[in-house]
Amino acid sequence: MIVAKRKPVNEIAEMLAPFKKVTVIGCRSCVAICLAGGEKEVKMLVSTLKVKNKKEGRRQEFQGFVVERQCEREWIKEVEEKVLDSEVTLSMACSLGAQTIGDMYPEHLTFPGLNTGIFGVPEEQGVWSEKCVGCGNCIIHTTGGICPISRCAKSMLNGPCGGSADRKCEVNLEVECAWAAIYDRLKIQNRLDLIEKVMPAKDWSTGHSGGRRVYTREDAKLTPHQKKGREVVQ
Amino acid sequence: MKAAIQVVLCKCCTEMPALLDMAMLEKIASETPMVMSVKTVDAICDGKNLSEIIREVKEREIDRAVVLACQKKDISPALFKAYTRAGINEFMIELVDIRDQVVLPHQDDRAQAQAKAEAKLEAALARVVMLAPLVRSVEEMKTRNVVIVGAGFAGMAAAQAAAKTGAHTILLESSGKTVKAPGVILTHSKVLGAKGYGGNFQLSIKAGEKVEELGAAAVVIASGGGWTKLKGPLAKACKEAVPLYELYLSIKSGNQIKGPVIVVDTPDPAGKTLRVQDYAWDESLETVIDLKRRSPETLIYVVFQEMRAFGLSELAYKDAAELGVKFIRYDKAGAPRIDPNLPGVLTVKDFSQGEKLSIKFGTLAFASIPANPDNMTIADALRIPMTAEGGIRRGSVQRGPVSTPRPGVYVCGSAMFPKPREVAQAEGQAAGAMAGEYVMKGSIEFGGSVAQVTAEKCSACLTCVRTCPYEAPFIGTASKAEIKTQLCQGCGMCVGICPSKAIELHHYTDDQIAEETRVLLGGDL
Amino acid sequence: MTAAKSLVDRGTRVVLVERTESLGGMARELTCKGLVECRNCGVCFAIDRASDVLKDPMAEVMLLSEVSSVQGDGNGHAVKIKVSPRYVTDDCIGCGKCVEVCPVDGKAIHPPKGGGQPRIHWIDKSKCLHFKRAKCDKCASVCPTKAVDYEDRARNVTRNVGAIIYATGIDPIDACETSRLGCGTYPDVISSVDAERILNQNGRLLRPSDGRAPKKIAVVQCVGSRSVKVGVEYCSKFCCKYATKISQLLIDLDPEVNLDFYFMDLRTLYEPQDEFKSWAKGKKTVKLIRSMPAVVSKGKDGKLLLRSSGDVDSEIAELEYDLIVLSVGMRPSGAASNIAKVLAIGQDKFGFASTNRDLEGKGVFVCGAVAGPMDIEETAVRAIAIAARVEDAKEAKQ
Amino acid sequence: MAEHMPRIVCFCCEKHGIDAAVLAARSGKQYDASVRIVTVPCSGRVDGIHLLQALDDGADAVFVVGCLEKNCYYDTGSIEGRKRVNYVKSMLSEAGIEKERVEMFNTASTNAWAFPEAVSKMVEVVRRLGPIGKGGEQQ
Repeated sequence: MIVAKRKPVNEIAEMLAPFKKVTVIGCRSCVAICLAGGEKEVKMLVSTLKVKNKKEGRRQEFQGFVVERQCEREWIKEVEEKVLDSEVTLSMACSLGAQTIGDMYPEHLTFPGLNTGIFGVPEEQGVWSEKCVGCGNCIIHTTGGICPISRCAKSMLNGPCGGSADRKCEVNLEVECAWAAIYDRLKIQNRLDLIEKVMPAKDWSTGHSGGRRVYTREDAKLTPHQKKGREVVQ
Repeated sequence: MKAAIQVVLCKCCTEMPALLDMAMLEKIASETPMVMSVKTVDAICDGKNLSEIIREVKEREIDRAVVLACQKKDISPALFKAYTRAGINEFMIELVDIRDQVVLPHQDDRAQAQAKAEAKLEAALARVVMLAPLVRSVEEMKTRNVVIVGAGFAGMAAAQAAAKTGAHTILLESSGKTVKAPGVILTHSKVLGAKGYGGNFQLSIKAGEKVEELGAAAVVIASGGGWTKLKGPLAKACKEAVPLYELYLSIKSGNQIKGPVIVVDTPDPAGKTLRVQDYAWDESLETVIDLKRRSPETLIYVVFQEMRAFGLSELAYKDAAELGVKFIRYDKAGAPRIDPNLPGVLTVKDFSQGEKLSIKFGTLAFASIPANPDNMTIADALRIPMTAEGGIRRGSVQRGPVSTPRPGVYVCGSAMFPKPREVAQAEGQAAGAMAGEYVMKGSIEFGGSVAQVTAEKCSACLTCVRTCPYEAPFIGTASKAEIKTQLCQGCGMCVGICPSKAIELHHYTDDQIAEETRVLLGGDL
Repeated sequence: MTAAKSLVDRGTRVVLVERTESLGGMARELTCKGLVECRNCGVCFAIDRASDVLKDPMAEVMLLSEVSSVQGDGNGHAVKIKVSPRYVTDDCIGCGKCVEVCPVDGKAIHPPKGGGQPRIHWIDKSKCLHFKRAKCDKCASVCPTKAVDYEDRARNVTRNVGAIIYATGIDPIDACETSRLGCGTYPDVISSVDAERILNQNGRLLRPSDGRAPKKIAVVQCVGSRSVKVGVEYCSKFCCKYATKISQLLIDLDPEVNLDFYFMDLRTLYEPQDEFKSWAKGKKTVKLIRSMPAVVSKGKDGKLLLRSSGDVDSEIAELEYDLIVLSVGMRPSGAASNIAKVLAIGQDKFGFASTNRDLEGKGVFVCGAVAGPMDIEETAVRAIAIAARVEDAKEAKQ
Repeated sequence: MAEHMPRIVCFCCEKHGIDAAVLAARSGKQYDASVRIVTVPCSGRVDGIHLLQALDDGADAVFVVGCLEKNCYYDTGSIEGRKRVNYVKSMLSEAGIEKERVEMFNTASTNAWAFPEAVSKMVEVVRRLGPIGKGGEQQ
């Protein structure tokens, strides 16, 4: 899932300082699960900001609530009035949520309350680790199910770099060398021969380097007729 | 919101009026909307005022009450019974501990005390309006079974004690040894898993070859230590070595013990896998003395790091020495070793004399034993915590010395950590007795102030499932979290941590707490 | 007490006779050893039981009382109990105003010891001026709840009971009995029990002499116990346990404190002792010294000098301390013997009570540390066990 | 301006916490009357929101009292409680508010001194820091 992290309160406060009426919107999806932007976090942030204002004698009006999925217009529509009723909206969702609102109400200010980080896995309660960068061309069937692109600092495709020592990554000694992990995994699977195989240079165009990506499912798209003439703003 | 509130002010004999302006409190109460009656009584703890309070309840159709008195523990159950009989739910009564929170601690600050008392009264009034009646459900226990895991000293004691209370005992013994104890005894059997909760467990057990379901109202864990699975280099080097416990048993059963006998405090002198256990001493001494008395000619050595004979057994140390038992103290540097090439010889450096000794032995016994590996399965099955050493962990002291955090599950003897026979036995009796009583209650009460999930809000993030110490929350068929009420103890940990605020704890909802706090801080009603 | 509790839980009527002014036995004066983390000393368990018993209508608690005589056999005992006057009624709220005004030095009116329950004060007649020529009534006059009652009189009551549980407990050995180590001579040499009392009262340990916080403390094990001289050859079993825990508490309270821990053998009762040792290793301010200190003498500016043979086979060392805590052993309670005679309970040479089946058959049970040194936890466990046995005995009769 | 009268909220667990407070009272211990206790079943029930809202509602300081860790009636409750408090502390310091205004204390039911001590610590904090914001504007 998408894992995000709340921006430091003072940074948020700074963003909102010039405004009198603020709406804080959380999301009940990924960011709730990664304890960054659920109802609890929204409430806590609002209270903290209020206390801060009290300390600094600033007057600001807050309203805070959550929607089911902030990245989808339908859910935002439901709370439209509340959004437009304020001078600025602080999105406590991943930047997708923030941008969705932004796209829907271009003239209305929408600021990010979270830093959107990674495609992560909850290793344990309170720990999320990156395991995918969305390169758009998955190869983990050849690497024992471990992604070298996200887990290796240099995204090496043909074994570890020279800096790999005692299973540790030279970029961050805390982190295990992805290729050490891959080797072990392939060994368990007796598929070490795959290590021998030389992987050709990766075509990064499927990844972010290829520019903004849009995935479509023709069969799922609605025809103009189905849209009953109502074009959705792109 | 409609409500008919009764406010009862207890003078606690003379204490309250001595410090507080009761008239003022009465005024505040009576001027609050929805307050139907305000009563001031001399002492709520003696029954004599009850009748009038209850009369008011009936006349004015009261549906909830605020009682300013002392700690709930101290207020006689009679009051609550009376209210319940008058049709007021126990959760609709808001108690304010004015005595212990205002009168006593603020004796010399009249003004402040009064202010605090008023704030507390108002907060209570604010809160009582938000209270909702809650019911406690009762569930009959399907069996009177007390299942005791392990038929060691603790287990047997537990079985006897439990049986005496009238419970039906079932002993599970992993080994094949025959034991005498009341109730059913299943050898070659162990617990594999468990469903349910205290009062109605459904254990799945392995008895001999076949796996069976077994209903149990309570479980006593007396699995003992890992007698059979010895760890440590010495144990590796000498396959014939036995745990002290087994040596003791075979002495008791009159077997010839092949001398010379060496008792080492631990099979792992380096203390990597296993730490020297204090209990080792009582055991070693008792055993060697017994042996020496039976066959005085047998040479006996006790090899130890630290003399740790507690209490009266210290004297046994003297006796042993007088009987001619040799005590050899070593430190980590001169730790005992066995060379695989010459088995039957133990070399150790005597710490006090400084000389290196190599001792031939016929029997080698280890005093310290690792935790029972079965504990893991048992703990998983019954959802109870373990210690770092791999023993079963006891719950809060307040729950009692042989109780686990989970109601209906008790633990005794070396299952926690190795203990002398005597202590294990006493614990067994205690655990057995408590389990027995628990079972003989015949039913369990649950519900009331417990947690509940609002499905629409739940993100099924599993946080509650991972946090709850009782594993009450689970992801239900609707792939939303649900709370198993019978397991919920009403601590509210899941409520406090839920990122989607999807869980509420009845009687302590966020709104109730927030409102109480607000009014306490001088916010108006 | 725990025995009583688990009996009343079973719906048995219980009469609890306590020699002193409040329930809780030794545990009253002990302090909780935890600051953030529980150290499993069990003190709270003991005290909680006390208040449970007090609240329970099935239990009749007689304080300041002693068993004067017992008649009977297996089918029951008639127990004569002498209840001495307390001179303070249940209205007492323990505000302590009376203690402030009491003119007697060493005070004649006292709160219950430590965490003892109930929190009702009591008057020591032998000291109180009211019962002497000067009809002093200062305490009565300041009492906000008029709880002082000089008219209170001693009562003799008789109770017929089915079984008697003998649990008179233990007393600390007076540290000064071993005239060594300057106990009694220097105010800043205190026994572990004093230390606990002080900690229990105000949550920190201050020097008795000048009330300042000690910066360098010595904790000395096995004082009194394991000493033929005092007639306590045995090891009192739990001293190590509580001493180590107190030491940990002291460091928790003030990490700056330097603490030296003198011991012969470390026996931290069924807890891997390494726990304490490794804890101590982790702390720069804590030193473990295997040695039995010999002499305490006066150092300069109020400090104390402690001479000991340093660690094993090293030369004599003399170190300076602000405060020296002597971890004293325990012996069976003084009141033990005479009642024991009445009940024909056997005693070993140390005065520890022993019981046997046929005595239990007669409905006489021995419980708690009076049967041999043990810590709170073990006591509690055994008490529950005994309670169960008493129940059987009862059912057996019916 | 006259000395500010502190307003302190204590979220106190129903087990050891309250018992300790009651024992303190019954041992004749006196503490500052500015403390208002809100009882919760367990310190683990406390939610960061409660603490922050209390500060917003006009409290100058908030503290939580729970069982000793490893001896919590609910096994792990007081550990959870401490975590919540620490998280709130971090949020406050991010926001530039003194984090000393929020505190966690553990106690056993038998510590007569623990509760008053906690109170005096908090009162001391408030006396040092004064109200949140100039004159602690009342709303």
